[in-house]
Amino acid sequence: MHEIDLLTIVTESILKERLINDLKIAGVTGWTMTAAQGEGPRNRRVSEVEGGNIRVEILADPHTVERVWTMLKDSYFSNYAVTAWQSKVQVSRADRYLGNESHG
Amino acid sequence: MHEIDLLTIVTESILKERLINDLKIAGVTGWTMTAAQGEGPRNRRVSEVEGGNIRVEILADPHTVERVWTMLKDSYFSNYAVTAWQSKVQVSRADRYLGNESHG
Amino acid sequence: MHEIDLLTIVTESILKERLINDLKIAGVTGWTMTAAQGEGPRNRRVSEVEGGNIRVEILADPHTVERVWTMLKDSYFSNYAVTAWQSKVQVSRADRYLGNESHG
Amino acid sequence: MKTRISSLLGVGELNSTVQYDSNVDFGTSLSMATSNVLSVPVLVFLLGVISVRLKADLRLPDPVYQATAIYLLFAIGLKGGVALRASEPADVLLPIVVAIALGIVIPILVFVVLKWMTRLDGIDRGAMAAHYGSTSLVTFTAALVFLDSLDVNYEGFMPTLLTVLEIPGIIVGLLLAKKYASTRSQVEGANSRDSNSRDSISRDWIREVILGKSVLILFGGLAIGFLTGVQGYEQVEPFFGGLFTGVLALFLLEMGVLAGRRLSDIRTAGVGLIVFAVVFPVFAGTLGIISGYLAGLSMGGAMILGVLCASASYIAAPAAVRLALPTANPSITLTSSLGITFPFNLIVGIPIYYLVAQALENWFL
Amino acid sequence: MKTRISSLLGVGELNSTVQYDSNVDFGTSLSMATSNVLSVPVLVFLLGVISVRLKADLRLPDPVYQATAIYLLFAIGLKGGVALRASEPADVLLPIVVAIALGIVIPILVFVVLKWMTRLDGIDRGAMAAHYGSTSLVTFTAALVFLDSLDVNYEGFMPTLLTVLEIPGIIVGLLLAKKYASTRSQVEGANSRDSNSRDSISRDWIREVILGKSVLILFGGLAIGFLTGVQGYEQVEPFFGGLFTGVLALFLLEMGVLAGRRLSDIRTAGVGLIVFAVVFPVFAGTLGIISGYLAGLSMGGAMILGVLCASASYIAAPAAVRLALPTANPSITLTSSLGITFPFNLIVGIPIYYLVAQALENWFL
Amino acid sequence: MKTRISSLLGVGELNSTVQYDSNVDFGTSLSMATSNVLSVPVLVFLLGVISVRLKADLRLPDPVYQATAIYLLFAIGLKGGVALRASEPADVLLPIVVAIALGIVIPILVFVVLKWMTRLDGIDRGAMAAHYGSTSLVTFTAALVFLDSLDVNYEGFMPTLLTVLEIPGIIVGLLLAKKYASTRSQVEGANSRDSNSRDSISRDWIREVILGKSVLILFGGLAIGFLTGVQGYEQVEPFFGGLFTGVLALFLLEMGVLAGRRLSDIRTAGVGLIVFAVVFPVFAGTLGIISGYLAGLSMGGAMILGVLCASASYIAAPAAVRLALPTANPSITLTSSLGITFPFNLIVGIPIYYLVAQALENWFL
Ligand SMILES: Nc1ncnc2c1ncn2[C@@H]1O[C@H](COP(=O)(O)O)[C@@H](O)[C@H]1O
Ligand SMILES: Nc1ncnc2c1ncn2[C@@H]1O[C@H](COP(=O)(O)O)[C@@H](O)[C@H]1O
Ligand SMILES: Nc1ncnc2c1ncn2[C@@H]1O[C@H](COP(=O)(O)O)[C@@H](O)[C@H]1O
Ligand code: NA
Ligand code: NA
Ligand code: NA
Repeated sequence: MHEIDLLTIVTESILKERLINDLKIAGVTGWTMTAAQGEGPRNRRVSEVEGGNIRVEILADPHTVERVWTMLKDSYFSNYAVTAWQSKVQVSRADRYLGNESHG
Repeated sequence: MHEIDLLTIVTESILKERLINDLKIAGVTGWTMTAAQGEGPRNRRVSEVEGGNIRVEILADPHTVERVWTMLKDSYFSNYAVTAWQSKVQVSRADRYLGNESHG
Repeated sequence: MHEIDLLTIVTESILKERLINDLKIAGVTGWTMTAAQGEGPRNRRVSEVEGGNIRVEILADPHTVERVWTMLKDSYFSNYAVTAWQSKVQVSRADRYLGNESHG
Repeated sequence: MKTRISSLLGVGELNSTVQYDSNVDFGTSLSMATSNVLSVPVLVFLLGVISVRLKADLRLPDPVYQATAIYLLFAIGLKGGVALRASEPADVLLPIVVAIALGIVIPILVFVVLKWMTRLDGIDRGAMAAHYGSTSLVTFTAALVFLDSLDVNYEGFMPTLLTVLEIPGIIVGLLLAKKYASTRSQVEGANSRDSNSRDSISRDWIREVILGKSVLILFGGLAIGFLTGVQGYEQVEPFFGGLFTGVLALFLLEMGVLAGRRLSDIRTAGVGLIVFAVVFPVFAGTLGIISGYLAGLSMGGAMILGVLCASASYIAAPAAVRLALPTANPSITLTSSLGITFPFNLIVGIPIYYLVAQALENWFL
Repeated sequence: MKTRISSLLGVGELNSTVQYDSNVDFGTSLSMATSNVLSVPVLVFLLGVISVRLKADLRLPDPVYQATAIYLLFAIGLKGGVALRASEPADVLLPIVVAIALGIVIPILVFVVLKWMTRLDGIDRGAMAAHYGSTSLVTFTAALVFLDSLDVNYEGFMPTLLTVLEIPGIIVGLLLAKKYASTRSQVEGANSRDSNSRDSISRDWIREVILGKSVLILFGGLAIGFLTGVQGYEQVEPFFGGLFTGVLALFLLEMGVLAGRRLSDIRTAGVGLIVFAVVFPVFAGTLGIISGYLAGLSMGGAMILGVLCASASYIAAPAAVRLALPTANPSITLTSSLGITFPFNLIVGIPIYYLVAQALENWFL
Repeated sequence: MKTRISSLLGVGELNSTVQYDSNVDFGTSLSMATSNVLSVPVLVFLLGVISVRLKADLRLPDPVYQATAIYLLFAIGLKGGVALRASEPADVLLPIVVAIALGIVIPILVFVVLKWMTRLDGIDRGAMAAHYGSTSLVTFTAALVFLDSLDVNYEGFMPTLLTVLEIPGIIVGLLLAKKYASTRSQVEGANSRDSNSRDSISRDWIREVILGKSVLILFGGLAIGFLTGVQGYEQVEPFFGGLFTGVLALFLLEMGVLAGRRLSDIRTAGVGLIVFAVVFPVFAGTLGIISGYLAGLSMGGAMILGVLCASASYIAAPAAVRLALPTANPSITLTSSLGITFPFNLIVGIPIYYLVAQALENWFL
């Protein structure tokens, strides 16, 4: 078993394609998405008309997760409804989830 | 990055409105919900007719999470199908998720 | 509050019945499932025609989780799209989630 | 004025004058029973049950199931509203009063009868009373389809009675349980299992019962049908009328799965409960039929009122009971209402109530 | 050639020759207005609004709502394509050119008018322009249902104009906001709140607007209808034609809930915005009707073009604006378009545009 | 007895006696082919494919897609059952026997032919055999719609043959792969990639194949149709009959997206596989047509049997193969069956099989 970062992002479903794209640019090699609803302190959204939130989980190495946080801060936090959190988890076959380090 | 509590509650979907309400009373400022199915040791439910389970995630400070646990123990555990767990996660912009401390 | 293992498994939805069955054989006493989509490094799947991924969460004692990992390695990893991770979480009423130790 | 809802469902023949001979012999009756079992909706229900036995539950995806329920509730309400508008107020008033009376009497009967037929405590008996005091939309519509296939007339405002009967039974059942709980906790102190229920019983339940989504859709459909009338209904008839029986069939696939899952629980239910779940509907159905005749309904209408009394709720009541009486055991009420009474009514009950209505017809009409 | 889409919707009567007297008196006009409000789709919309007030939101399950939107878009496109093929190219060309011109002029008017009616900045005014420059499918179809119920003819190719008007307004609105943002950031430097929007505005938005799913389905339906013609359409008519009004009614339940949720925001919207959301549609609608007459449309066709101009988008535009103008405040645009303009048009706007079209008819036809 | 399923689909004309001249010239044939491509379902399929190219996948929401599949399977089964009951047992028996024989022979042919056309190993060839030995519901129904649009008669019990052909091909394909795997692992020892598959092959697959949900719904529909007969069917005809082609069109939107996504994989598929996916269907289709004539089917019936043989499964077979042969590569089988054979059959195959059936008609009838 290996330790790896698990990052969870909750955001407006309208951003789905854009987010997946940005994650790949940041070096993420995989993601898991579920449909979600939610309320938060901001609640300024159009998603209600468009189908709620998405909840995306990403297993990745700390460097890639770092890049994702930077990307979120630069392009998402100020304008869109986003909540994200991170923790350490154990996986086997950790190499499956390691980002393309050429991004570092 | 700041450490904060992540509490996950799985319960009968029929309780959706009541739970959200009780969470707000406990000082929770936001939540994320997904539709779920499940089985557990009790399995005494009506939700099958009503659309399964809900899975609610709450980011909050330890005091608020404490109040939610108390609320769950008082009003949910004995009568309804509920599973809940808690862990520490890292967030940025932690102030977004801090409960109204007037409840403490 | 007691510490317990939380194991999350993401796999092809077509395996739903088989996985639940195998989990029970491994001594799991409960599970929570949500519908998911995803991409990963392998992406060799039929599930697109069958409705995407499932995401299963299991609270269990370390021995049971160990057995589930073994089961995943033996029967799932080589042939199916599977991602799984594990972490420690806090629960109350931990006895609800303790596996049948006769499996050990 | 007596209209046939099928004339709203069908394309033309609004002034259908079909004649039927109500004094049919036993052979004909049997063939009616057979034709009920061999209707597409009933057979689809059985397919759902069988699929559970084969471990390949043929459930509809959840959102589709919910949308189907919305469709059925709204369509029934809509047609009822259109027919209500076409009815004389004088014809409707007495049946409504009678229906409300039945909605109060039946749950009380359930509460009392279960006391000497089973060992259930007052909470569970109140929960049962709420289920059997309310009604089953699907049983009701299956009965309409049955009468339509026999070309038997009934009053078009029957969905109004369905709406009227939906709520009082639930409220009376919950009140009975609440009274029992407060009495017992006075005697035994606050440590009984009812302390919680007493607490929560005063919270959401009135809202949940009266403003439950299913009641709102049914009632909304009724009001809309009443306001829009036949002319407005015509525009949406292909959707809400023409498709109705087919959508009902799809819905019954899911109902079959849900009922099939309850079947295995029947063994654990106890003989008393099983007997109750079969005998009480026949009794309440007969009571409804007689009351219907006394209220001036036609044979078809009296039979439908009987079906309403005989059927037990498995959508509105379980939700309300779960919130208001959390200590009640849902597997008792659902096994009984969904696992036994519902299939019983759908398959053999409907023809039985029809025969009873025929048998009693000469006494009243 | 003038065909009635209702003849495609209905069963027979393809060569309907219904005559109507367009010089109806005021009493008749009023009864038309009443009959609009009392139509099933409008009443269902109100039921949705009321359900929000009662805190029992009658929403459709999300996947069903989305499928319903796909159905409506495709069905409208399909019927428009079939009718387009049956039309003379010469009859269609001028209306299309006029529609494009309206799609450019209206958002500019919105942008300017809002400057002196409200305190909104250029970003939010551009977002508003994109919404009001585009159109509302549901308002459009409700107007068709209204005309059909009055047996008023209109050109069958109206859905073509809907498709044509869908996109340009959004693009013009976004361009106006972009121009404003770049001007201001030159003046104020890059630290303004627009720096991000300027960045992202050049990314997905053209793709999102032109290849948005709703546009693609509408346009795809149009092309398929054109290619397959009446003969191919007949095979799918029971589904895409017969059910149309009923499905529209179901969709309006959800629209009612969404609009109802916006109602509470109206108080915070400011008087200027509220007045705009009611007055501008009447103005743009009249502009559309006059343009329609000038383009040679019939009274029914001119009225529908007016409805297209009067209505504001709440599906395609919000999505495009959210991606292209992230700093625009969606609650302003949605409160206005979905909370005020949409119900206004649906309930009183449609009869008003009809009366306007009638009043102006003698000047043009 | 030969009935047209379209007469069940349509409203009246149960005893349709439409005459067609089967010796049509080439020009007419070409126009038939065009009319197939220009039908709404086929055009919607192409819209789905195009939407993938434009990166705006027009998928239906997943639960709606699944419900649509349930509807199509059940409706086909239901109509087949109704027609089966109206048929002489003597007329049905031989076609059923022939269909079972084809269900065994075709997968064996696939397994052998692929050995010299491609480099696929026995596991993947077994998987392909399971797909091509089974059938495609959508191709089948598109062929029915095609014949109906030409007013060509066919035996009403054709859905029975679809049901019969669904399963044997999958079982034979899996057995072939299993035999290959066990032979090879004896030779090479247990370390081959097949050791797992050998293990799991004995677990769920028989259940999964025979009691798969799609088979259960199809078979359930057939049984229900048989039991309820024309009289029971009439009650649900507007839903399961009238809407059928329209729902099929919606379903094909999704199929188009799924097929479109596979298109990019075709390049990697290898020439042998591509050629197989186009040529084998024509071969198997011709085999099916000849067998159909020998079994005494009409021209329309023989053509449909040909379509059944030519089409490859992409719902039941992939699920069964995934569970029973986990080491088989799904992208090979799906690219071939869904990405090549399905569009080929839908667009050019169906007219080809019709022409072949016409050409061979004089030899047999
Ligand atoms: N404290 C919280 N706990 C869990 N999820 C949250 C919390 N706050 C916000 N969210 C989620 O993040 C989304 C966006 O929040 P906001 O930006 O405040 O609208 C919400 O719709 C919720 O799904
Ligand atoms: N061990 C477990 N792991 C994950 N989820 C569980 C577990 N036990 C119960 N659950 C979830 O909690 C719900 C309620 O459990 P119960 O109260 O036992 O019916 C179940 O439906 C599951 O969704
Ligand atoms: N790095 C990752 N983070 C989160 N989920 C992943 C990751 N990689 C794969 N997955 C999930 O695991 C499933 C199977 O992955 P794969 O076996 O690579 O097709 C994917 O469909 C995703 O849902
Ligand atoms: Na009752
Ligand atoms: Na407009
Ligand atoms: Na085949």
